[in-house]
Amino acid sequence: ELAPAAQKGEAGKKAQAKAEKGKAQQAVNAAAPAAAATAVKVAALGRPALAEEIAAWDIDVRPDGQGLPEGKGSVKEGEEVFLEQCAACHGEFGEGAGRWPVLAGGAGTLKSERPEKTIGSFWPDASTAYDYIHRAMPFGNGQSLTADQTYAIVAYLLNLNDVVKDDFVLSKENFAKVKLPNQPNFFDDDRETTEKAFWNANPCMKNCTGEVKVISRARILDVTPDGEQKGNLE
Amino acid sequence: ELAPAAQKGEAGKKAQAKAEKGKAQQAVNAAAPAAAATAVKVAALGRPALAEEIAAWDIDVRPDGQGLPEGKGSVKEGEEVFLEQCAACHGEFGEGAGRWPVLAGGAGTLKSERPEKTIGSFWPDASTAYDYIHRAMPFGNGQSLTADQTYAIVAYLLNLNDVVKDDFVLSKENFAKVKLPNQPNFFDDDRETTEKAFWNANPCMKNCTGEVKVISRARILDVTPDGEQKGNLE
Amino acid sequence: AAPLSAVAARAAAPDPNIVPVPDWTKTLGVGVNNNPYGVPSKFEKDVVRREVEWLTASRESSVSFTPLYALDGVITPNGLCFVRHHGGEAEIDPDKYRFMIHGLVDKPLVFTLDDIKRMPGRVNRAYFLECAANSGMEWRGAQLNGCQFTHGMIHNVFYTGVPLRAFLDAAGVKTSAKWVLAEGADASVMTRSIPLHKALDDCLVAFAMNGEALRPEQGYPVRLVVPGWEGNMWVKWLRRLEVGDQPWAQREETAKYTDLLADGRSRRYTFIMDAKSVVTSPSPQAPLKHKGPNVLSGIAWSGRGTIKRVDVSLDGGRNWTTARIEGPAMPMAMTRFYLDFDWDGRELLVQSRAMDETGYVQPSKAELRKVRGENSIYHNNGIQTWLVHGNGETENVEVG
Amino acid sequence: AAPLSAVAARAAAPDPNIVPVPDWTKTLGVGVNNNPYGVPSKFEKDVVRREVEWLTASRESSVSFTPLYALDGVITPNGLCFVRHHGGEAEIDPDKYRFMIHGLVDKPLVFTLDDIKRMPGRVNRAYFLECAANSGMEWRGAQLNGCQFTHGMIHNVFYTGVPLRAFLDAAGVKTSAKWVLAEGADASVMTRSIPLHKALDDCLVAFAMNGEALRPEQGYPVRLVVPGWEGNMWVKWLRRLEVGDQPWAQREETAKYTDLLADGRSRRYTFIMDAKSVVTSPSPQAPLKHKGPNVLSGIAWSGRGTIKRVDVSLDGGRNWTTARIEGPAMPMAMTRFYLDFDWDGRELLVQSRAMDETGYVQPSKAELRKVRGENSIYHNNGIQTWLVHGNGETENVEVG
Ligand code: HEC
Ligand code: HEC
Ligand SMILES: [Ca+2]
Ligand SMILES: [Ca+2]
Ligand SMILES: [Ca+2]
Ligand SMILES: [Ca+2]
Ligand SMILES: [Ca+2]
Ligand SMILES: [Ca+2]
Ligand SMILES: [Co+2]
Ligand SMILES: [Co+2]
Repeated sequence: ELAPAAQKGEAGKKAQAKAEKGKAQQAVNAAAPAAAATAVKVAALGRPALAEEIAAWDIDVRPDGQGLPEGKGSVKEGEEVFLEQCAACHGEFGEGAGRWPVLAGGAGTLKSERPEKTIGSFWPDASTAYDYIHRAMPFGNGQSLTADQTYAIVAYLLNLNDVVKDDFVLSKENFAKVKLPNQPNFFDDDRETTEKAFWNANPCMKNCTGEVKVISRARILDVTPDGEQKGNLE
Repeated sequence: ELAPAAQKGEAGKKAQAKAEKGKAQQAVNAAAPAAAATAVKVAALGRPALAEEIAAWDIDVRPDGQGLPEGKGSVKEGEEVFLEQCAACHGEFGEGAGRWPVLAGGAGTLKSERPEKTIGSFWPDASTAYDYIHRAMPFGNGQSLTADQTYAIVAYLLNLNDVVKDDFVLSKENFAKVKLPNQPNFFDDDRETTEKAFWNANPCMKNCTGEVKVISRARILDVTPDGEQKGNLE
Repeated sequence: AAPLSAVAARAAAPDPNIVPVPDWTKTLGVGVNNNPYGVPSKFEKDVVRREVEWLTASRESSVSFTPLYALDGVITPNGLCFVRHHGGEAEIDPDKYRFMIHGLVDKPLVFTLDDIKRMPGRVNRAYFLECAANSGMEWRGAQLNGCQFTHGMIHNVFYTGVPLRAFLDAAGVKTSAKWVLAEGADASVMTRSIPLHKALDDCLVAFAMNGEALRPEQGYPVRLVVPGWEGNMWVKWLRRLEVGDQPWAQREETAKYTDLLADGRSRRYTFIMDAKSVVTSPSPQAPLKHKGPNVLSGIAWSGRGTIKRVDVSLDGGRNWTTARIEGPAMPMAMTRFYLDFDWDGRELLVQSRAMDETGYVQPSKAELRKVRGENSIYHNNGIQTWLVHGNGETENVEVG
Repeated sequence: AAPLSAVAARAAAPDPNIVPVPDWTKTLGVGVNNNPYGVPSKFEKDVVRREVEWLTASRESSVSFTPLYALDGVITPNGLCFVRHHGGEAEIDPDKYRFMIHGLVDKPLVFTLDDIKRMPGRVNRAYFLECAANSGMEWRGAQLNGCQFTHGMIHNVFYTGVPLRAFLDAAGVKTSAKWVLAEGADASVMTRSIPLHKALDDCLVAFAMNGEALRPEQGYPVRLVVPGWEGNMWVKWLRRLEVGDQPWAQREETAKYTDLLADGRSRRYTFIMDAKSVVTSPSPQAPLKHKGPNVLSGIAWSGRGTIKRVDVSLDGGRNWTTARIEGPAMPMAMTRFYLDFDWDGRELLVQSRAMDETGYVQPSKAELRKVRGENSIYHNNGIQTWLVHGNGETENVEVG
């Protein structure tokens, strides 16, 4: 039974009897009228961000070059850093080791059955490589590369992808001139137009198809973890 | 990147190519038409309960005696079992040990500041004692008492509560004659009538009370586990 | 003491939590399946159910309370739903689970768990479950310093289950039937009598909560859901339903869960949980930490239907402001309300007052005592008061 | 083999699970606070998130999938919400957490977690979060034998948070602004560009899920909620919001999360998740176990609003029956549907087809391939087929 705390009740009663009336009184008189209490000034929350604070976190680089730091790096320098810090996962030539991502090659594969999407074959903007490599690579040690190292690695990857020559030096100044080949092949979401047929107030309910055949079976492919649970008809 | 299982894809493709077309065909032809598939017969679920099964679980005892088994037991016999199996928690005379429940006494306390609600002072029906003791006592070993033992313990508890004499023998036959004193003081929920005032379309919003005083403080009673967390104004 | 201005101060030097970049941004965290069944952040380790040890003699017949002060929104996470047992937590093998229905029926039946899951008409509904003894320790005055203890015998969960009516229909209820007895398979073999009309109306035989299987302490694999009615009736580990023509006067509906009034008489069959509310923040375990803008957060519920309005007072009930109900307000479900307010450091006497769709208004404790006295134990839905001190500390008090 | 009759057989002898009374009814179970933070029954130990190890090279940049086949109702329990990280799970001290907003604003600002919790206008909303790569492995045909793997990159949660708009208003957005960049504090420093109109519309800065603090793997202490849009945009461990006048062309919106079509061109900024559904039971991990009555259960959702209708076919899309939507159907939230059906043991080809309030109808896989080819990876919302064999075993197949 969940009864009041009888064993402590006596002490409590006494204590309550001498409850500080003065304090309670004050509490009531001082209570903010409800109207005033609900007038909230939104501007009151948050504090101004300092320039150094913004600088510490504002690491993004845009296609128009906004965010690029001062610095430069050559294909050659890039190759060095890449072999040291990246090749273990991505291969000496960006070809990828094991299941780690491939960074170079794949040109002309986008319409094929197995497209290989790399910086050279797929990415629209070189700025993305700068941004991402400095942000998140080497995997587990992001933001450790200097600006010069990052320019150099990007130059090396551009070279591996046949976008720049072997003697190229990438810098803040010439970055805007680098164009990636697949850039023109991106277009904005147009599903509401191109897939208009998927809007349909009265989808078919009866005899909608002819003969239905199983054309593909996951079980035969057999790549599911743990295999599968069997039926257990009683 | 979450791409299709390329490394397994080749095997899969081959396997799919030879997908058993006959079987797929069958699956389609045999598929139940949607209409038939939705005609559910509710009666189909569950199976008839056997009499022995019902008997094993149907242990409840009602005020009208429904559910009482054959058997009987005296106050004297009850005292013996009670001292052996119950008194450690409930006290030799049902007075309760420590915080374990009190089973006897409390007559005349229901209007007092600290009501003592026992079988004698509060419970409306003796059948409840039979039902509950057999169902759940001794605590942690419910349904272990025989019918005779249970009759005897109930007789003993009724005696401790001055409802029956020392030589009383309780049985299925005379159970209906036992009346508990507080029975007439129970009435059915009438809140919608007696507390009608709590329905109020326009509760007061402004200047609803006079001076407001703190009349009771949990902190002074100080029975809260872990104490309390302190304010931390910045 | 902090300045009264609500405007945050300009930082003089870069925040060490921004410059340099924190470690968690510089090193990989654990992998995606570190916990196949996830757990809360280690920084939330205090957000747990708690017992009040002096309440009962045994931990198997006791209660551990929902930490309402740390929760928000409308759903109670399964791991934090309060627990009340009378014989400990039954650990049931779902393959061995059976549910029997018999008594005044044409065909007594036994169902397996699979049978229940195959019944047509499965539904999903959110309902609050409040123990009738919630706030029961507060009848005689402010006792426990935290809404976890004063109001923590409530949770709000989305149930998946089958209307109880479907089972009664399957068995065929005889015309003489008026009540049913629901019985649990735990060591207390918990029982409650329920009027047949309620059983046929909206009760559920539930096997899932908040999307997954029922938790063991909530009746795994099957519990009864009795929307809007006192929690003790929501029999866990449901094993049996007997149909009869009168109530059974079981211990939990006679010795317990009856409401002793001041005149010595006792009200029984008080099944419906009246409209009630409580401010969960600020509250003693969630003191105010800042002057300026603050969000007052609370919950309201009613066994009679949907919460229509919640008013909040900051001056002990003298003046009231209608709070903002936020998120779904579903019938017989916990409803969240907020009041955005600006605090200048003055002492506050915080209260909330719920109104439901029937027009019932949550009473003050004084109003409640006037009609019931102080000995009811159950059904204490009086308005709660928190005293917020100038330093933000908050106490459970009563005003008069 | 079982008899075709759907009527259960009369038991010949008393069920040993009824006579004698089971042990759990005869001995006390554990006490009420055995687990201050509760966990599922030991009999549910297989209901966990699972990885597909061959998918990625590292477990810190991988995914573990929601066990949809074992769940029901509308809410995903926090411990089972799928997890996708790119740099592991950041473990953030909430006291050290900071959120910065800057760029094309009048006043760049820094907020603490307490600041966020003190913002006026806090709301509670349920939304599905689906990874755009959900079902991505299935473009070229049936691959993974279980809806946990084919569709398990979705969860549905009640969020508590503050509209992102409130922060933008506080900072004062300049008239030239058109996009925002959201950034995480994890080791991948995850970034996504979001159109300003969406940021001002219904995005939330959320700090609680299903009633309690965000889970670490879901971005504790703060994540972005981008209703109806692809999950990758819902940046976890949110540290920064920059306001700008053009998108940032980040890796996750160029190299990834762009949709390569058959003609070699790529569609970008495909933010909205189209209407989709899947039958969760029966499914390969939840085979049919009985003839006679059965409940088909599934989920449907749409990034364009509320699910209005779900049709189910048992014959591979030839004939359809409208299913029963059960429980709340909220905009951009997962919606549960059921079809009660009687199974005589014939093979079934089970499908479901969702329709949303805009009239969008979930396409077949063939229809989808026709307009997109097989190389999109993302946004595969084609109709799923399960083949149920005569013995109840169920396989992921495709029909044509
Ligand atoms: C320990 C292994 C490892 C090392 C070392 C490593 N990477 Fe990576 N790299 C990865 C992983 C894993 C990903 C994919 C991460 C993801 O998808 O979340 C990745 C992704 C990339 C990508 C994006 C690929 C794409 O198609 O989106 C680039 C570019 C990249 N790395 C460059 C580098 C460079 C440059 C270095 C060295 C400075 C480097 N990586 C070092 C593991 C590594
Ligand atoms: C180990 C301690 C223990 C023993 C031994 C024990 N009981 Fe109990 N008894 C309890 C507890 C604990 C409760 C309250 C259970 C609850 O509320 O869920 C209780 C409750 C009761 C009640 C109901 C009291 C009320 O006011 O509702 C009765 C009657 C009772 N016991 C009788 C007996 C009898 C008769 C025996 C011996 C056959 C017995 N008990 C042995 C612990 C014990
Ligand atoms: Ca920037
Ligand atoms: Ca080259
Ligand atoms: Ca296999
Ligand atoms: Ca009976
Ligand atoms: Ca006597
Ligand atoms: Ca104290
Ligand atoms: Co009651
Ligand atoms: Co997309």
